[in-house]
Amino acid sequence: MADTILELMDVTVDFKGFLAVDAVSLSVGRGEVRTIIGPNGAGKSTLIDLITGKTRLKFGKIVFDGADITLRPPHEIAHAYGIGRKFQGPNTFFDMSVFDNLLLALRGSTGVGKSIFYRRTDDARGKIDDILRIIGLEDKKDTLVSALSYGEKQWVEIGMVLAQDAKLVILDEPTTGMTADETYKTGEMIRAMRKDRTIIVSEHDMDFVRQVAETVTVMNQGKILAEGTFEEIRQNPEVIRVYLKE
Amino acid sequence: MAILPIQLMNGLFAASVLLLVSIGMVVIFGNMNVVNLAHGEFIMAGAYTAWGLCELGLPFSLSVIGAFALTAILGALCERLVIKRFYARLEETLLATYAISVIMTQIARLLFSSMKKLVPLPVSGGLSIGSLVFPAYNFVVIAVAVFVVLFVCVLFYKTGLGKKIRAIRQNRQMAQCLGINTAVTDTISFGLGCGLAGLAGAIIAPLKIVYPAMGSAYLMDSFSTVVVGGVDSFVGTAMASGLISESTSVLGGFMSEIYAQIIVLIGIILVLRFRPNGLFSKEKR
Amino acid sequence: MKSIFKRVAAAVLIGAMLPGVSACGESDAGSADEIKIGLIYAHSGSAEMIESLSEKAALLAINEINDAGGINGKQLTAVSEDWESDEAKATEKAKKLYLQDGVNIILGTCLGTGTQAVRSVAEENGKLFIAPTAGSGEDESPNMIFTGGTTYTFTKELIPFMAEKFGNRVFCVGSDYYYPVRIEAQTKALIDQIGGELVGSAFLPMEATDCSAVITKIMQAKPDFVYANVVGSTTATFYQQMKEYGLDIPIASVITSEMDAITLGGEYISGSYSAFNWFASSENPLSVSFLENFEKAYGRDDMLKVNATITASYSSIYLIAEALKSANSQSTDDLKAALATAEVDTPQGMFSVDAENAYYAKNYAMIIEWNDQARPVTVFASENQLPAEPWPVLLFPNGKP
Amino acid sequence: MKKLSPRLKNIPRRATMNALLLVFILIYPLTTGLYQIDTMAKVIPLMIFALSADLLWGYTGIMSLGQAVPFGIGAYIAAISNNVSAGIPSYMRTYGITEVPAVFRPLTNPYLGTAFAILIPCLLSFMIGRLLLTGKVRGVFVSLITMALSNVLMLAVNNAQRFTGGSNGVNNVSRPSLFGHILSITENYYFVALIAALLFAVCAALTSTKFGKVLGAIRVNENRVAFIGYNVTSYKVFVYVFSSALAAIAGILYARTCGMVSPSLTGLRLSILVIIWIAVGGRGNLTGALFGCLLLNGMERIMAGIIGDAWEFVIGIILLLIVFCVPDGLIGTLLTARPGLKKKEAANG
Repeated sequence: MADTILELMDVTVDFKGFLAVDAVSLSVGRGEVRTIIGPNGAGKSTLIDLITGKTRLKFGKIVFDGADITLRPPHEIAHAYGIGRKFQGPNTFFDMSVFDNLLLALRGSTGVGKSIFYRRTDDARGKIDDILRIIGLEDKKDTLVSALSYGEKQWVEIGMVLAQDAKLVILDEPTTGMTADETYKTGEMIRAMRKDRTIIVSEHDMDFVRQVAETVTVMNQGKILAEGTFEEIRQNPEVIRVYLKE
Repeated sequence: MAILPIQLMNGLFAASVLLLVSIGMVVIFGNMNVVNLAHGEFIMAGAYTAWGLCELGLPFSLSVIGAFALTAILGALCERLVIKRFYARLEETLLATYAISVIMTQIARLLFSSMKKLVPLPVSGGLSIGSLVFPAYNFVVIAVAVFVVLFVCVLFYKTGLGKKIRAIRQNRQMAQCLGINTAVTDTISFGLGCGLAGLAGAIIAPLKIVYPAMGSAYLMDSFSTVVVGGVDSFVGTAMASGLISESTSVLGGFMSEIYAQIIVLIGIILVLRFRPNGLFSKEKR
Repeated sequence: MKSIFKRVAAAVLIGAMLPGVSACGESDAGSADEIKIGLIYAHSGSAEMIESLSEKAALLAINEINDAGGINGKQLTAVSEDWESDEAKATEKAKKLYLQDGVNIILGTCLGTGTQAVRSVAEENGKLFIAPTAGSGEDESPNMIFTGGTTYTFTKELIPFMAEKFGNRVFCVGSDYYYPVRIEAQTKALIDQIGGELVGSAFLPMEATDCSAVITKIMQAKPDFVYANVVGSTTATFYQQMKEYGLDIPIASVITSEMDAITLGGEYISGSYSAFNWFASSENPLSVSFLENFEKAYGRDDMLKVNATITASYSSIYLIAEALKSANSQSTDDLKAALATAEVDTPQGMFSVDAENAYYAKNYAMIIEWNDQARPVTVFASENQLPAEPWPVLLFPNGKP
Repeated sequence: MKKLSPRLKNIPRRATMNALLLVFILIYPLTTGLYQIDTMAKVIPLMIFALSADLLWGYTGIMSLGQAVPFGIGAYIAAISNNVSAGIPSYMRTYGITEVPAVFRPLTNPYLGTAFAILIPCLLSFMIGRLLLTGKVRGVFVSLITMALSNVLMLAVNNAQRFTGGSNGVNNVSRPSLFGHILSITENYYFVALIAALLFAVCAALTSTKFGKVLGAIRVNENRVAFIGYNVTSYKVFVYVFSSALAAIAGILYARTCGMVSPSLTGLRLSILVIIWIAVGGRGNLTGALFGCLLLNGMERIMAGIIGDAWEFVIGIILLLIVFCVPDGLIGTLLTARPGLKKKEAANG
């Protein structure tokens, strides 16, 4: 784990005096699955917004794969640097088919000119078929996303992140609203996709965390409270205090 | 003769007119998030109502109150029949309210056979301040504008109804859960907004000719004012109408009216672009 | 179920609207015993008020002519079209009249914008167009005649009259459209000629709702009189605010007419002056009987609004009828020749086309003062017909540019 | 069959509609007189204009209330170019202008004039787009700013009488000429129809590419598009400029067919009308925009003949009916089966 892919140095987000993220430093190694947990309002989502360029930080620096991505616009972070993100709750293009959703997310051809003259290659088709297989929606590829179940929509989103061919995938509460069965299936998907990617997951569901996690980071009130394996974290008295208090 | 004091005074008067025609939109656009393209037509309806009531022999002050009440009822009716189905759907609201504006204009044309009628000035003659003379009615308009802002502020910030309206704006579902009858509150606040537009129409009726298409001239003005003022703030809108009118008036004193208008419009565009929350709003998310 | 219902509804609505697209195209050149005259007047929009009455006046004249036996045994038939105060519609309607209805001569449009639109269609199709308004040079065309003469004719009478009566410092106000801008240029030249001074001028946006800034400028400039050519709803605002701001400066205009005066009321307009080719105070017996007939046909409210432009529509029909009678043909060339020599007695006096500037009718000039009933009182009326001056020598010393 | 998406299944139906429309336009002149042909030749540019607004609003979700700005500027430049290439227009002569003003000199060449009539609106839109469509200004504010812009333009055009003819507008604009021959009414009709058909084909091709899908994605979920790596602003600006080019071409053809331009062509009314045409026809499928424009323009003329100036009242009622009963528009409803229907079909099958 000596090879670091993402490094946050002393980043701070200031919402008019409220420090949603307060001087957080974090480093994630290449190929790691990192889980971020913490009570509501701990700053998990804000931290993810920061990395993907949605929220602008006040102080600090973010380095991704050797490049400084501090304050870059979202589309550049996604496209040029290869950070994919799944939002909390389904966030797809609901009046398009599953296939089109994945096609749009496919890496490359994001410029205006390229998209006009884009021709679908067999390669691309094969790639989408692979992803459909991973997310288990092969026989629904031409269905409009709006006609899918809640869990299926979440999977489409995971599929979109996969299609982006991102080096780093960030999943913001991917199992919200899923049945236990669906949650388990999602966990398996994440394990399947980790082989050549780094993954950051923010999550509430402890069973799920146990299923996927290698390293767990616990956040509270904008700060990092603890970091370690799932077992270490489970026995950390500080963490227990914060969660019990809730 | 010093020109600046006159211009400032004229600007204050113009600001009061602008404030009156815009304040209904603060309620409807700012608090209910409905883009009401029929706003001008409610102004027109108010002007015609005031004229009708004056013709019936009512004193002007009662006619104004009557115009407020009748247009408020008309607005509430529109909300019940049309608007309430389109909340949070910008495009449908635009189309529906445009349809309402066309229908209202045409009904007015049928009823009043398009003849321009004039409401007599309730007070005429000039009042002098120092060596300067201003029409007495200008002061009435200014006073009414101040009164209306105070009235609406008290209504919104000191009464239960106002609290309900603001609660719905902030979180509709939560408001419902707390037992607020959102449907009734919506109807009341839309009616209130339309009634305020009608009141403005009644107040400006003596200043100009009343005719079915008169409202369209006020639509753009009131949108600009409300947006510059910060959409949902009464005080902000008051300040914005002051700023817009004073700058048009003062600029207009030194150059062509047309150029003054163009410059102010471009200023408004820049404000919309760089301060979409308005010049005077404090709370920003 | 619901979406099936929606699709049926959509299909029904389309079905209901389709007939609209395939507009029926019957084109008839007219039967042998009728002569068609095209009328283009606005029934809605900014020109509605004046043009709906103008149309009534034109129809009144057509009825009178038909009742008196028509033209060489043929009846006049009016084909009316509404241009909705929209220039693009005006060209479309003019094309309809010329191309589809087989009309050779159109009367109508009192607004400059409409006049221009119809004129270019008349030129393109080689047909005739009569505008019942005054022109100002640049818009003349061999296919059209302004029966209201030229604006300069009236400005030329009004400015010296006012200057002599009140003094020669003038302030010029106008709505920001074609006419007032031309008039301002003419006024400036005229004032220079009589040794006066144009102390200021200002233009108001169309449909402006507040004139206080202009009035401030007038207060500053302290003119002897204001030459105001404001149109639409701004007219009322301007006259009223002048009084309310306590400015006791007389206002002169070649645009403010009976119609504005009645709308405004005597309280605000009394003591102001207007000039044009005709006012309701004319003592011409034909004028008196015209107003009586108009009142009989359309009621007193409408009669009180009759102004020079409306009367010109009435007179123009008589001019056209006279030309049709003497030409006894409907071809453009014959009619044009006949129009050039036709002379007819109308409420506005003897009506004829100016021989030198054949695009304009020769006109009389009248100056009136408004009384407290908002009615005109004649203070000056020219004895003879005055020539049209589309290119006043004062402004265009080398003649037509 | 089961696997076909509702969208795909409807492509033949849309093609049928387009073909019907094309046949109608081709045979229309054979069935009627010159006036009707000329009127229809005026409506066809408005259909192009509707296409331009549909790309912007229907596909991308940008509701501009200033779409008449590029239309009007295109029309004005084309009209002035046509006038100055034949000499000094009379409205300039009254100002003592004896030679073509320097700014208009390039316009004396008709080809350059046409080029400028397309390029200048595009350039303006590019600047407005860069300023406006950055994500900082959203939804209704874009509508309000564009509305204010069209107000500014209308005031300015009206005021610059010396160059634009003021309220009288620019008149005596001739129909387009090809190879030195000024087209007759019927020739012009087919010329305009040909250009409209070509532009429709371009739009249809454009929207069927990945680019078209990105536009749809931006309409539905602008944020998400950015996070999968698209520069939303440059897409929006591109569509805005492209639709301005279409609007400008529509304006040019309109001015040349109509024979005149006036300040009202730049105003708010036309911008609102085009939105209504699309709403009636259905957004986001091009065909709906064409039908909506044709239906409403046809109806307006027929009803004006039957009930006179009260036709606007009827338009208001129809608009309300549409918003209530068929919010997807007439054509849109005929074309798209909603997901609900799809499920039912699946259950049956």
